[in-house]
Amino acid sequence: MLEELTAGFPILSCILFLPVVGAAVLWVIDEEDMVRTSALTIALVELALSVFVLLRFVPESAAMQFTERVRWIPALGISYHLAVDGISVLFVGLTAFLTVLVVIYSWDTIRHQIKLYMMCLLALETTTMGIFVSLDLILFFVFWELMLIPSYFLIKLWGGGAERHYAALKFVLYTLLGSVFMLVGIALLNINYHQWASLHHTDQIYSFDLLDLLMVPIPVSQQLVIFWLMFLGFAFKAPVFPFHTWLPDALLEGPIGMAVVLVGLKMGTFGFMRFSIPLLPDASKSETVVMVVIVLGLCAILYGAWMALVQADFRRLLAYSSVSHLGFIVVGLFALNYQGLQGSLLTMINLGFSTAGLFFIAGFLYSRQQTTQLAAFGGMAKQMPLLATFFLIIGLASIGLPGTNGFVGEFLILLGAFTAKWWFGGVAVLGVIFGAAYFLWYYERSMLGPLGAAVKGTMSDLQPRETIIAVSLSVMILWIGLYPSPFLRIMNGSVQALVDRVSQETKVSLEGNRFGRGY
Amino acid sequence: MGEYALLYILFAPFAGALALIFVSNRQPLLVRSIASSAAFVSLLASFYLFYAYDPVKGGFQFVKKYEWSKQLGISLHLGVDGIGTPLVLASSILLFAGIFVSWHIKDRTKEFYIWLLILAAATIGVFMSLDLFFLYFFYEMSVIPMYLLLGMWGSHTKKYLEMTDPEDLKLRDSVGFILNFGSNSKEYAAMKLVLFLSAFAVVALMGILLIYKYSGLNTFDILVLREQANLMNIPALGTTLDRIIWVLVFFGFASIAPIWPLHSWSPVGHAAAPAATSMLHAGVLMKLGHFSIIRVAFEILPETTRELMPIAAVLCMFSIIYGGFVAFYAKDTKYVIGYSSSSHMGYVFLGMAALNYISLSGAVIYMFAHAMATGMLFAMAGWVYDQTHTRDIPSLGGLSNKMPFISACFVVGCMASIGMPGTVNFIAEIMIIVGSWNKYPLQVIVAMLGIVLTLAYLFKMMRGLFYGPMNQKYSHAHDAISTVDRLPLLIMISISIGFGIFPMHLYDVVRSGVDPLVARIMLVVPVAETGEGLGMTGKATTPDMSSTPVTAHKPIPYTPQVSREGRE
Amino acid sequence: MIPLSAYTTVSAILFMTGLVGVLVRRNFIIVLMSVEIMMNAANINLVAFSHYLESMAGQLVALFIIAIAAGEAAVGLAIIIVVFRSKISTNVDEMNLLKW
Amino acid sequence: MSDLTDLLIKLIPVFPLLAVFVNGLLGHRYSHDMAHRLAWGSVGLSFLCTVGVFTDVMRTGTSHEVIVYPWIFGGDLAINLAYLVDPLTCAWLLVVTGVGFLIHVYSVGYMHGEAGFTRFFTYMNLFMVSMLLLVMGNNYVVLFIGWEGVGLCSYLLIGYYYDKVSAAKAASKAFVVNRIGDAGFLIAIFLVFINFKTLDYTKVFAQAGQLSPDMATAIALCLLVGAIGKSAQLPLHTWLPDAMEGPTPVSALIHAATMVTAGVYMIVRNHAIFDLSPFAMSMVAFVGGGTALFAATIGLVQTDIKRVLAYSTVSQLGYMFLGCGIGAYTAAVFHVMTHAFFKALLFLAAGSVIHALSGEQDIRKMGGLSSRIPWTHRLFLIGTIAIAGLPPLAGFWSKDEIMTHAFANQRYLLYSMAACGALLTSFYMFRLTYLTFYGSSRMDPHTAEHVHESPMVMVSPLMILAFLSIVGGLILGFPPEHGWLHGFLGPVVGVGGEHEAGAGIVVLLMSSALVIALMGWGVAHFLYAVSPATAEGWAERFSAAYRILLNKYYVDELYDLIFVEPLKRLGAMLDWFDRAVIDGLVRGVERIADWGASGSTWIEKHIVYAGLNVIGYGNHLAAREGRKMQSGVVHHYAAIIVAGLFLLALVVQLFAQM
Amino acid sequence: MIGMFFAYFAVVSIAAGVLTVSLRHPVHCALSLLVLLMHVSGLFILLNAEFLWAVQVIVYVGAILVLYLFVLMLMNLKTDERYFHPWALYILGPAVVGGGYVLSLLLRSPFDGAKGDTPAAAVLQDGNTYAVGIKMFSDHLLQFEIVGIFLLGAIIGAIVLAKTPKPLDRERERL
Repeated sequence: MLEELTAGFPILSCILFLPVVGAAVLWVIDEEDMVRTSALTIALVELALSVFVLLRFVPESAAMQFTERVRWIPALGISYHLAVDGISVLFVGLTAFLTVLVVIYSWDTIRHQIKLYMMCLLALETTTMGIFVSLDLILFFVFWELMLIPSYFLIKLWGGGAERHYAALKFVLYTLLGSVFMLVGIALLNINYHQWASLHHTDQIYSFDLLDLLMVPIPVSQQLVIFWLMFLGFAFKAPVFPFHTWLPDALLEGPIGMAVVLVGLKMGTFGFMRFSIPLLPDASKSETVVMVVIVLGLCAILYGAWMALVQADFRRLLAYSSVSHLGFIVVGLFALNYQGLQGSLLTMINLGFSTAGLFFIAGFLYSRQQTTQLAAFGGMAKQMPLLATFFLIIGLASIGLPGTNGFVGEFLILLGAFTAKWWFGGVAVLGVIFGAAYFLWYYERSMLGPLGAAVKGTMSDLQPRETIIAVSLSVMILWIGLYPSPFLRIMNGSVQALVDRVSQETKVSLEGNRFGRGY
Repeated sequence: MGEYALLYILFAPFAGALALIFVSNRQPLLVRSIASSAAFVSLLASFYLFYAYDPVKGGFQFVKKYEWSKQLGISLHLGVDGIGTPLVLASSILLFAGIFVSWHIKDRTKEFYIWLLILAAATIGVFMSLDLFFLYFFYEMSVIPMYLLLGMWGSHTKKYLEMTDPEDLKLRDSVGFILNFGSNSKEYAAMKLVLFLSAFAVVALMGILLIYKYSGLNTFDILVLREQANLMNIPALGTTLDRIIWVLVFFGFASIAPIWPLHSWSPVGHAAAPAATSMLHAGVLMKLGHFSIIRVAFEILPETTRELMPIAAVLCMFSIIYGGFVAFYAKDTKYVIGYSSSSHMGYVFLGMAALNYISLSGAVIYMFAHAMATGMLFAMAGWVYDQTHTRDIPSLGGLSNKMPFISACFVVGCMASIGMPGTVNFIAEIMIIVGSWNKYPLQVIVAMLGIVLTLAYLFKMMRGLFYGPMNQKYSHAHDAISTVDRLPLLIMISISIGFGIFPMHLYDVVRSGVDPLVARIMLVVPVAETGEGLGMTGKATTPDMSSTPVTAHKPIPYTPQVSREGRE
Repeated sequence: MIPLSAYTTVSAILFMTGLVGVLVRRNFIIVLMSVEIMMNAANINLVAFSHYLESMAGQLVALFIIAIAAGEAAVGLAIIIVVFRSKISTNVDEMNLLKW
Repeated sequence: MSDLTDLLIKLIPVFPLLAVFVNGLLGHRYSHDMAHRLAWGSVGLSFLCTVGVFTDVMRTGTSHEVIVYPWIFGGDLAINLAYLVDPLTCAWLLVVTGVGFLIHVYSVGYMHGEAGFTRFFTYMNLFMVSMLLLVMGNNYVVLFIGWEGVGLCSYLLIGYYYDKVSAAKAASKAFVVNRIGDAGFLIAIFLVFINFKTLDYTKVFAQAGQLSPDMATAIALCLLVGAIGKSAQLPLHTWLPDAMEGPTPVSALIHAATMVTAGVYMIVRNHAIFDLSPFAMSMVAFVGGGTALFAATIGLVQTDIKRVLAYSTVSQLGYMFLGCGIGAYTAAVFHVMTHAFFKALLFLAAGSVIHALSGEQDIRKMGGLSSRIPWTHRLFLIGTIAIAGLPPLAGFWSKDEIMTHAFANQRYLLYSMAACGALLTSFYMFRLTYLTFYGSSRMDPHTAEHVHESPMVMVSPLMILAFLSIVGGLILGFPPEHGWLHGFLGPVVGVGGEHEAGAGIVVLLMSSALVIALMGWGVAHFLYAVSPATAEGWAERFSAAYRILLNKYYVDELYDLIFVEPLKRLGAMLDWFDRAVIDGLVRGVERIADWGASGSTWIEKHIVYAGLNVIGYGNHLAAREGRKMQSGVVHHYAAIIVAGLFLLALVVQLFAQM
Repeated sequence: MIGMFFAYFAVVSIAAGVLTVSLRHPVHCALSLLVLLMHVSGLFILLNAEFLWAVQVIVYVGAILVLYLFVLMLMNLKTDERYFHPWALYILGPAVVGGGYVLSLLLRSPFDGAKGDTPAAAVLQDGNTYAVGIKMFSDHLLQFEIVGIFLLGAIIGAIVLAKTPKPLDRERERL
């Protein structure tokens, strides 16, 4: 019954545009509480739609589902092509979920221009959703770039730090710098398609559509060029190791909500998985690429962890831990085997709960002491047992304790990396140790021990709204940790298709669409 | 109306100007309404033109020809193709917007509008002239009103590039004058602009006259010249005549584009001009250069164009980076926008230099797109200036509280200028990239960095104007509240975003103009001569990879119907 | 028969004299008189050519010149009077308002 | 019956898990009584289930494999949450649930009145769950869940008094050191997966024979690293003594009876792989022997009652490793079980002492307690005798069996290490007993007033444990090498590596062990009961050695110096690197852009503008000078006109001539 | 005979010209100009231009010169101390050289051209005045009219210029 009703219903478009339409509605609302309520309602409806998509999603299938395809700029082969598969569908849910939490979190932590804030947030949701559901590279790029605008304003206008202008600009410039290279890469893909198409006299001589591009063989040398161009785009956004310096700044200076989105939604690595690897399989598996990228990933793991060890500010620590985690993801991705890819994908989702969750924790701490500097804390567990508990749960998830979601992802990544080359895994494992070290070190010094000297007054434990956030995150963490089967089932088909794509020879892809249409 | 659309578009502003002569300045409302209705007629007709232009048929449409001088072979020959149409539309949009932007001008309102209308009408005239004489005629005609507009309604520019002592006129008599940006009075700007442009216009005129003379056809008609003129292989001055003509025409017109290093009139001119003039100036006047090069050099001298266009590809890099850098350093809002314009014109040159369907279409769309984007920015810079009477970025700040609407629009303007997806600029940008990569990868990379740079300085300016602490001196500043004030911005924004999301028709129109041109330019060449060794490094797998779309083996027949219906 | 060159010579000498007058005299009225001399020189020339070339045009032009000379004298003298009223002088050197 | 067994197996971890959730989420809503009843009740139920399973396994001798649900899967990887219950698991299950149950009961008394009572029991139950998963898992990953889970609980429970800095630090240290081992274990798992494409024990061990010796060594060594971390062997032993910051029941349960033996469990479980690599085996043996001796020496001089026990635990774990290393798996398991009894007994008794002394742990401030807390004294003494290895108590049999095997395998070096360790063990345990219970009282008067015997709820578990310590050895492992346990475990661990020693040798070795134990007792008696001054004299005479021992061979300091400090410094360096180099690069690019901008502006100003202005200025100059011709004097104009005319004429003429 | 007359008229007019330029007192100058004009008119006679002679005498001598004299008297000018321009000598030299040069040019030129349609005979037939009139009102009517308008303009201009300005308006002053 429901299926009949919803067949052909453009649900992805609804998901995509609901927030931005909602943002427009917010524009006319004046009363602040009303703004908050409306924003929350919109976010919840969005979440409901996303959950609906997740429920209706056929797992274990590599096919693109909920496809919507409208020709947009036919002459250039640009189309409005939305669809989700096992790789992207989880991000839809995650985005909606995190946005709900951010709205709840921002309920009274954002003290000025709440309306504008909510509008930016919802606009951000639309753009991030767009990144995840677009199958047309230009459409993807559109959202990829548009995402910068709300982000910029969120960091700039609601950031807490003194350097927030710099951080906002740095973030935007950095990302833009990468993405212009990516744009060139996209253009090259299109040119390649065009050449192929004009030789084969297809009716569509230009295309930016992922599925179209997948059918077209690309010479390996060309693939390498495109790969590095796109790599820059994704690596800057991710951020992969040497390109990470915007991250601590943006996270430290920006508002918590923005930080949650930035670290929670791994758009850069998603880009690798969605576009780079399937489109450029030969480049992706070439020796140099794998070595360079994985070594960067390994550097990121150790470097991020070491950096996190010495940070006195929790948000900086999280930023570097995020770098470290991204290292894991990258290593997993370019291990290019089933476990690696699946683990990376799962880890991307996981970080949406764990690292983002830790940012919420940081936010809770921040709203109590107006800082996340270690010096301002100590022995908090006594005053805030609830917060300390959730801190621990989420933190342990972030360091990959078995039973939490972090473990499943990390385990798969390490397994994949180890399978690819033993020392990939061997080095990456060290990150596990350091992960525990920096997290516990910070936890020990902020939460445990006697009450810190600089702690001002008595701090209240978690408020109801905060508890909702913490509990929902913890539930997700434990769910994925203990029973990840639904999630893995969703991924399996697509990951398998991706692995096939990467492992097959170029010749096979010439014949067309094993990956493409059946996808 | 139909076939006379061009005449309506062209002469409505002239008629408005004429009517204004008979109106007293004591009735400003009447003045404004006459001006705006004239512009409105033009705007409506332009929209009609734009949508009535049949891209399938292509070629020059709405052609009207009136004999002017039989002996000299001059006729008022009007007509638009796919390249002129969008530019005509852009001009009339900017004119219409500009009239509302300058709604609050109190000083000699009538005269202002007269000149503004003439300026715009002359610009439009260039876009629709099919006769070299009238092309040049309108070209000059569009330059001259700038002098008055700048000299009378302009504003002195201060604090540009750490300039010193603007009031000390004694400097004018000393050598210090050379390095003195204190000579940044509006008169200086006006004089510089007009002299510079006129001087280079004369250069172009020389080219035009050489064409006229050596074609031996006793006609200025472009359509005739492009079919029959044979200017190749006439030796002159140690080279061939066609090259000389091409260089004269190119640099003569490129000065208004402005190509580096012939740009120095432009920022200072933008800065001194009143907002509406800056809009028209940067929005469409600069495109006269590209347009005229396309019309004259591309149409009449295709082979030479193919041979010499790399010059533009080299210079455009400098334009992009250099303009961007200077914009980054400038402290005056209009200088920033002005330099950004001259930087962005480099993209158009890049698109033109690559000489293929996509990139040239991209260049034309970029002209249209840039008109909207920069028009918005200048309009808003003008608004800020009107409110605060300064354009010095360091002394401004925090205005977003006072003018939320303007600051919001400013964001859109910046985004459009950067080529943020969703605006028509993006479409143009990607087309230029796609088109130019094979031929000029380095330039494309530079252009991409230029985008980053653009974002940097525009955001810097945005921050300087609208965020941060506010100077209490400007607490009286207010937002654009009335419809009249908001209308122009909304028009430009909606056009920019509207075409950004639905660029199909624009694209079709432009393609229909570009395709025959590129075919003309490129098809005369044996395939081996171009593109070889550039771009792809493809190996044995697919040998045909080595050829680029630029050197397509056969012209790809342009059939918009096919792409419109598409597959599925 | 007096050759044409005789008339032209006379005319030239007169013209030069008038020219020198214009250039060297400081009194505006005398400058104007010198102009008259130059005009007469021209007239001689015209009439002489008219005679020798058997064309009436020369005489006609001479006639017009006389008319114009009348006008010139009238306006010139009027100007002198105006200037004299304000400057109490007819010295040309002092009338340099147009300087630079 | 089998179905019922499967159900019981599934239920074993469920009860504590339920208790965790109920206590964890709702614990603050009801009374402590309710909470502890839930806690020990659930463990009790688990124990009952275990007994049920055990009887079935014992009866049929089969192993059960129960899949609960698929956990991690995809591609060629399929990991189920599944249990494998075979005799080995049963043995451990009995110890874990049995001893765990007793300790839970004991804790009710011990923890009475503590803040966070509910939390304590939640953690304890969580520990039970993890430990059960650890021993029941049918594959490496489930083992790993439990492995890390017990680590987590250990962390939580060590840090139970989290407002104590030392506790918090000890907790973190325990976790991090464990993680180092875990990393090794993870690598081992990966290696197993790469080689067998599966992680299920049964499948892995079935194919183990195909493994190349090198790979087997690699896997075994990695596993050993994991085991070393968890079982606090050299060189990762440092966390265990520090772990004594936790409440005493925790020390008893986790850091003596169960968790720390997980390493042994893992090695025994993977004996199929270890057996393939003699090198790894001897590594295990030497690590064990070394640790046994090493920890024992440290135990000689420690003054904290729990620390002595902790080092003794480390030392005893060394015996177990030694047993494993020489292939005496059954003996190792045997020792694990007996050790669980007597060490739990000792810890709990020590806890009782501490309880009686209101938290005093320093044995130098005890003495003469035998009369004040007689039950505790008796029970502690039983434990001491058991560990010291006096027959017929449990410790004797198991330890002797290991030593016998070492001897029988001609591993005399190992044997002598074990023997020395045994001597030392006997000595320091009796030393502890003497210092605590005999002699004159050295207590604070204030403390002394409050000394009291513990309540029944604490003492009764002790009694059960004491009973087990006395008879456990006889029940399980008598006669040596042919006891019930050997028969029970035989199918699992096989008999590989066990050498039949001649009866005579066995008797000889037994008597020598007895002699060693008695020697230790004798020396302790001499030093602490007969002539206490001698002990102090020796301490002074060998002050350097004494100090080294007291400071645990400075291992912690060494690690600080070698690892922690450089790591911190490296972190600081990297932080500098990040700020100066990487961010510096970014800023450098900004700087370059800035230079570019100012440079371009300079060019704009000085070349482009100025160039144009030069033209303008030239014009200006020409005009400025040229205007002087405009003197306003008519004459001048006239003269110029004339001159011009002449020139014109000249030009015309010249042209005419040409 | 005619040569004599020519010589007389030529020499006297040149002499009168020189005097006009060089005499100190303006009235004297005017008088010598009178002489000059009279003798130039004599030259016209020699050239068969009677009408022009009459016009010269009537208009020039009778009207223009009198106008000069009126003005001179109106101003009551005194003789200037330095009536020559300070650059006089610098100008004279080149003027003499230039004049000589022009003369040499004139003397070397043949001055021959197409003959017009009014030979002396035709003129003498109906008289010079008739010939002038016919010519003026047929072929050169437009020029004639232009000159007429020009004269009118000159007269109006002269009147406007020479008009005594009104004293400043009091009302405007008060403002």
